Amino acid sequence: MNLMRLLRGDTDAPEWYDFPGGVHPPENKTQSLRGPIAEFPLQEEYVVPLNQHIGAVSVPVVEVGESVLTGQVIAEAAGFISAPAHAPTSGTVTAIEDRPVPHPSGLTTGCIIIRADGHDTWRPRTPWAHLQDHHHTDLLARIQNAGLTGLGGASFPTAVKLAADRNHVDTLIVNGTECEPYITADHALMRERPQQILRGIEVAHELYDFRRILIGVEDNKPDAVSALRRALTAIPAELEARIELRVFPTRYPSGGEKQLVYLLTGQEVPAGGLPTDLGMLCHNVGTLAALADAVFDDRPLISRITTLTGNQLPWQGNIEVRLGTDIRTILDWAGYQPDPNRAERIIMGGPMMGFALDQRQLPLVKATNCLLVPTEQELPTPPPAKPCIRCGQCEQVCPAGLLPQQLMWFAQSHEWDKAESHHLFDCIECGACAYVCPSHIPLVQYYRFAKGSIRREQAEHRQSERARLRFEARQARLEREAAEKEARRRQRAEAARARQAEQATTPTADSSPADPVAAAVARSKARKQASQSAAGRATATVSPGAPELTREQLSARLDSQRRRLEKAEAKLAAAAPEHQKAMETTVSKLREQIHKTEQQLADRPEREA
Amino acid sequence: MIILWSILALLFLAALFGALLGYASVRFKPEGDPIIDQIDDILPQTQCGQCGYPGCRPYAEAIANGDPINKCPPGGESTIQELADLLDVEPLPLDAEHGEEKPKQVAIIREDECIGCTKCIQACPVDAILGAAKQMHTVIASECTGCDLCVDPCPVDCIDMVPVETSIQTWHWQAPQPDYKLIATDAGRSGEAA
Amino acid sequence: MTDNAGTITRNGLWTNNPALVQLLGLCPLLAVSGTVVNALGLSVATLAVLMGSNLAVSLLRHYVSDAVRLPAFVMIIAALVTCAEMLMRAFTYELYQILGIFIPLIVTNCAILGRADGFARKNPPLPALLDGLMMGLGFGAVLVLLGAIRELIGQGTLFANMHLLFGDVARGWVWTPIDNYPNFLFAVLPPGAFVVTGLLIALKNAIDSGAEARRARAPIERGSKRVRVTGKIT
Amino acid sequence: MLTPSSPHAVGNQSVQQVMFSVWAATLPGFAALIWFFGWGYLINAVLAVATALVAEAIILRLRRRPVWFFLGDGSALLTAWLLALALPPLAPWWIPVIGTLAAIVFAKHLYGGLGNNPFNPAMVGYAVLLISFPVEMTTRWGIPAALATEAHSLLDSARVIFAGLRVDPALVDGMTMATPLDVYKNDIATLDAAELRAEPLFSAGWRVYGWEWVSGLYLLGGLYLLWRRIITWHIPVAVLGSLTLLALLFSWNPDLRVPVDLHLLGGATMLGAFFIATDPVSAATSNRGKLVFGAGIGILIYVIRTWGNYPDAVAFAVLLMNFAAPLIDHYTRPRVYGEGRS
Repeated sequence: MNLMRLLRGDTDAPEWYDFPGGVHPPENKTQSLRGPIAEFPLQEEYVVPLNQHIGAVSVPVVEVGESVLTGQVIAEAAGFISAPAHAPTSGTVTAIEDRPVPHPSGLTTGCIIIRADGHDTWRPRTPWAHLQDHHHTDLLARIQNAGLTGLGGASFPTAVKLAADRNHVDTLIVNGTECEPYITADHALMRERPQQILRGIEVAHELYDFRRILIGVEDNKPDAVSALRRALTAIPAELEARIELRVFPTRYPSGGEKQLVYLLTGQEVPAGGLPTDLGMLCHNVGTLAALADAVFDDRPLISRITTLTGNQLPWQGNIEVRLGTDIRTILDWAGYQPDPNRAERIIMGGPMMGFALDQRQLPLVKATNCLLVPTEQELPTPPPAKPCIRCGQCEQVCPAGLLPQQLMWFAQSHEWDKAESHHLFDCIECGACAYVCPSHIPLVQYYRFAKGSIRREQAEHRQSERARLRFEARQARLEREAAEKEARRRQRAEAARARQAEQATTPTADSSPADPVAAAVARSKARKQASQSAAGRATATVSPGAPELTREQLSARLDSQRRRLEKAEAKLAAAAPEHQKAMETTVSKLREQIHKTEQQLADRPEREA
Repeated sequence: MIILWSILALLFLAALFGALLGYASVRFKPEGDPIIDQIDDILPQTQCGQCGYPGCRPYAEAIANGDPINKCPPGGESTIQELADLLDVEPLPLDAEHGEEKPKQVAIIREDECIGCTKCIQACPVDAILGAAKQMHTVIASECTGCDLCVDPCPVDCIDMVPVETSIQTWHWQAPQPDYKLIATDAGRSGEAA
Repeated sequence: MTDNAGTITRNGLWTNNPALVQLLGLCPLLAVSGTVVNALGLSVATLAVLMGSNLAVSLLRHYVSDAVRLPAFVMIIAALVTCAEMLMRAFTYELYQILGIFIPLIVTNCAILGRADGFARKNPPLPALLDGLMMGLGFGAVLVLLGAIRELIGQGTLFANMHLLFGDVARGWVWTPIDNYPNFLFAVLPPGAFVVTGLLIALKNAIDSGAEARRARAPIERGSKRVRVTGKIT
Repeated sequence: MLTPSSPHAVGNQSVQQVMFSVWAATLPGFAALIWFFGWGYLINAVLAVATALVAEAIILRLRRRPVWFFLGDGSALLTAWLLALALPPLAPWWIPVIGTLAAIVFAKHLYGGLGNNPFNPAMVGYAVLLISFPVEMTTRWGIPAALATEAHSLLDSARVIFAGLRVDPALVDGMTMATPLDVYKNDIATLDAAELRAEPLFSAGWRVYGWEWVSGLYLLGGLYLLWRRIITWHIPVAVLGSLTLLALLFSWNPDLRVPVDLHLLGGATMLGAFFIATDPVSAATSNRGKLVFGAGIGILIYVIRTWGNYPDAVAFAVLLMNFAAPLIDHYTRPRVYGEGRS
């Protein structure tokens, strides 16, 4: 395409750049676009999971039994990369407990359960009319408190993205691509509420003063494009001048953040980097609309637009639904009848990147952009995988320029180093490779497995490194302590010897100096005494604790040891049979210690006499 | 005459190569033994002593001196594999006499039963137990290597080893099972033929 | 370190067979195993050299310093190979001509140097001699087997040209199972040698793993070798 | 495993489909072979395919793999089929059998089965046959129907193949070489180009001797595979391109060297370029790698044909480049998105 442009002599910056790879799965979007976005009715119970975003799990700030109002914060962000959660409606907190949540693991996590009172009473709100009236820090705090996360599916906390250094960011990329088949939540939003998206752009622009704002939409959404164009005429000219609406051919995964950046600007996000490294911010249209809600109306993220689709559902379309609504009731509302003849398959997200839910009774979360319930005809179960025939189709379609089959071999043989050197972590898990694989190998699962294993191994290695340091530090400490003890002992022995020598020499000096025999006898006696006392002290130091104890100290110790023995014996008598053995050893050890102390006490008078 | 020349030639060659060997042994003397550090880096540093050596580093030294690489139950198969790759030897199955590979564990003190004897503190190789004499002790779970050395010394048996449970945060995808292994004709006949 | 005779025998012939397990000396193994007679000729030469070198190395083991042991061993082996070469030239001249360069190349047969350095250097003469014998027999057995298979598949005969080694009495030993056999050159060429060797190794591994599976395992006391790392617990 | 990983949608290609499409694409060329060179090709193909399926089933059973699951993927069938296309049509029956066994048992399953063989199994089978039975592989060629004194029937061919009858000298009639390529290469030593060209084999024109037809129909089948996106253009273009280039470079004197048209149409070039070299398992993977791989094959074909001993060179060229494929893959890794842009 770009070559054609070059041949025509068209040297202007192109409308869009061609990224490598990609696939064209059947779009299946029309069935959910027949009607307008429907409001989903209020329910009796809402389950709000505490980890609806990437980052630290938020911390509940309500207690069981507490009444909450719609939009009230019920869990606060825990750390920088985190987001608060809000009550989707007014009611009472009935429990804070682990519940299953939509996650490929099928595991449970902490959730706040709210029984609705049916009134949907809002907490007091303070709408803002003009952004200019408020300071940026207030604006950021308002965004932070609104619990916004990226609504495109990845759920990265929006406030964190919007905290990027404003001096380095000059471009806003608005992602209206929605390249994944079946999903039409963003499409419906752009079609029905384009002004809301533009108001969200206005908020971001207020923070960053963008040089240019690029809205990217695939060419399969002409009605959304015309709605956006109409809405663009109604905004201030200053802002409108910076906005470019770009339409490009439909191809999966043009909506991937990195692919979209390249599509619109021809620049590549550095490996392992973020669009901000290129001075760009990338936001989904849904996120921007929610941003406008949060800032102007003081309405935190308590609902979202979700697509209900798949031919197993009699009613297909988009609904605006409160977060925490039970997915089962949503599906029942859409008239879902499970097919008794085959395994149930409900996919959260689209057919390319979504995951199958293992049950229906799960809360709808911030990331739920679509609930897809396909029939066997429209999305057949993949046939059993065959061995890879190295056909290279996966490589042709990989939008990241990776070698998917090589990565698969490495994952299979657990060669993590090689997988990493083949840029495993640049894989965006779009699934294009697995889509075209003639052997139907679950390639993406291999990458996820490899990534998870590598991350776990890295964490384990960090931990073992810490354990090694702690072990070495402890060994060093023990050695030091032993050395110090030894030094002290030697010092004392030295001192004692000096004292003895003094005692021995003093009488010699006093007695008649002329008698050599007496002097010799005295010297030998002194030597003997000195060695004897040194030996005595040495034996004393063998027993742990204090080596140089006076009689008083020894008897005090004896008393305390006897008291402990009494207690221990009493405990032994009362102990449960399974603890008896341990107590017995304790008692016998105490007895031994007492015996030792008694002996020492018995030794002491002789030497001190 | 031929014999003489042959002997002379051989002697000359011997002298020449002898000198070369002597020079090489001085010039290229290996310094230290970094292989021990590399082995130590692979070992899981639980310091549990199950290998029969007091700590991971002594075992690393023993491996460098030719000890089998299959004596580390906490490291398990993956450590054996890594060691085999590093040392270019055949990976052996784990020697069961040294224990068996278990999922990662962490020690937990049942705190109301603790009598504050400090014995577990002395036993812990990585100082992961906090407490003082006659005070209740507790395990710093993030530092515990799961070596279970603290379990035996406890006079009142109040320490449990519990497997670390997978949470949503630590969970990750497992490798796909090749489908042809799931097909009925294979049932009960796992593995490759030799 | 000294093993008993049974272990040495088992090692040489099966468990640690130089050709099938250690994969040593593959060059002559693959190159001259086209017919039984070639294989047998080289086996005998290798066996003799191996025994001689093991004995010599073992006798000299206290006098050769560690730094120069390899040059010294090579020297010993080279001397012995030269002797073997001369003997073959004297008594089996035709075979000597057929085997050609592979007789002198016995010097570089890693199996010989390997046994000298790995066994004879650390053991008294008698076990070393036995080790040489058994390793040589193990190597030779594989070589002859390989030769037989390749001769049979490649040219459809067995024990052809045995007179080269055994004199005229052996002229009639040749056995031709199929008349007009179209020569299967692949087996005669080196790739065939690789394939047949591979199959022999596979066969040995299959037999071993079968035996392993049948053997009842001794009960193991789990964790019995643990030591205390820390603290004398009083 | 609780739930299968994404993606939940799968494309419409399968291994089976790929294999059968390749097989189908060879059919026009195969039909031409039978039309021009007799029923021996059909008998070869049946023998090879039957051997391949039986051998595959037995090996799968020994390896404890599900037999029908793998037998149904068509890979063994395709291997045997491609081998049969390359064999002389009147070779004794055990030639296709041994070749197929070598291909399936040694080249495929001993390396781990489908997808794990570093070498193209059909070409391994062919190479084993060529170096093991040079006589049978070079003198049992059929004779173009136009030259035969009497049309040889299916029964005649079967009698030659199974009963081990010597090929009727009347049938052979001085035409014992495989392809016009070899005739040209051998006879150019004694004749000059004009004389050679005047011989009936070269001068009789289209439709008579058939070799242009066979190559042309293989080309057609290859284009079908390209259109179906089962192969990419890189390998065939590189093979044909490099071969053409070399042939042009060296063919300024037709009295010394085989001219370009014979290189392209007179041997197994088309079969090799579209059906053999493009075997994904043993070829290079990346697009750039495929170009290098194909160019290497083209160059080797020319080199072996011109300066080597063998009449045709596709099998050896492909096998030699199979050796190099992992290396080529290593050095032609595509640039990863964002790499070197930090």
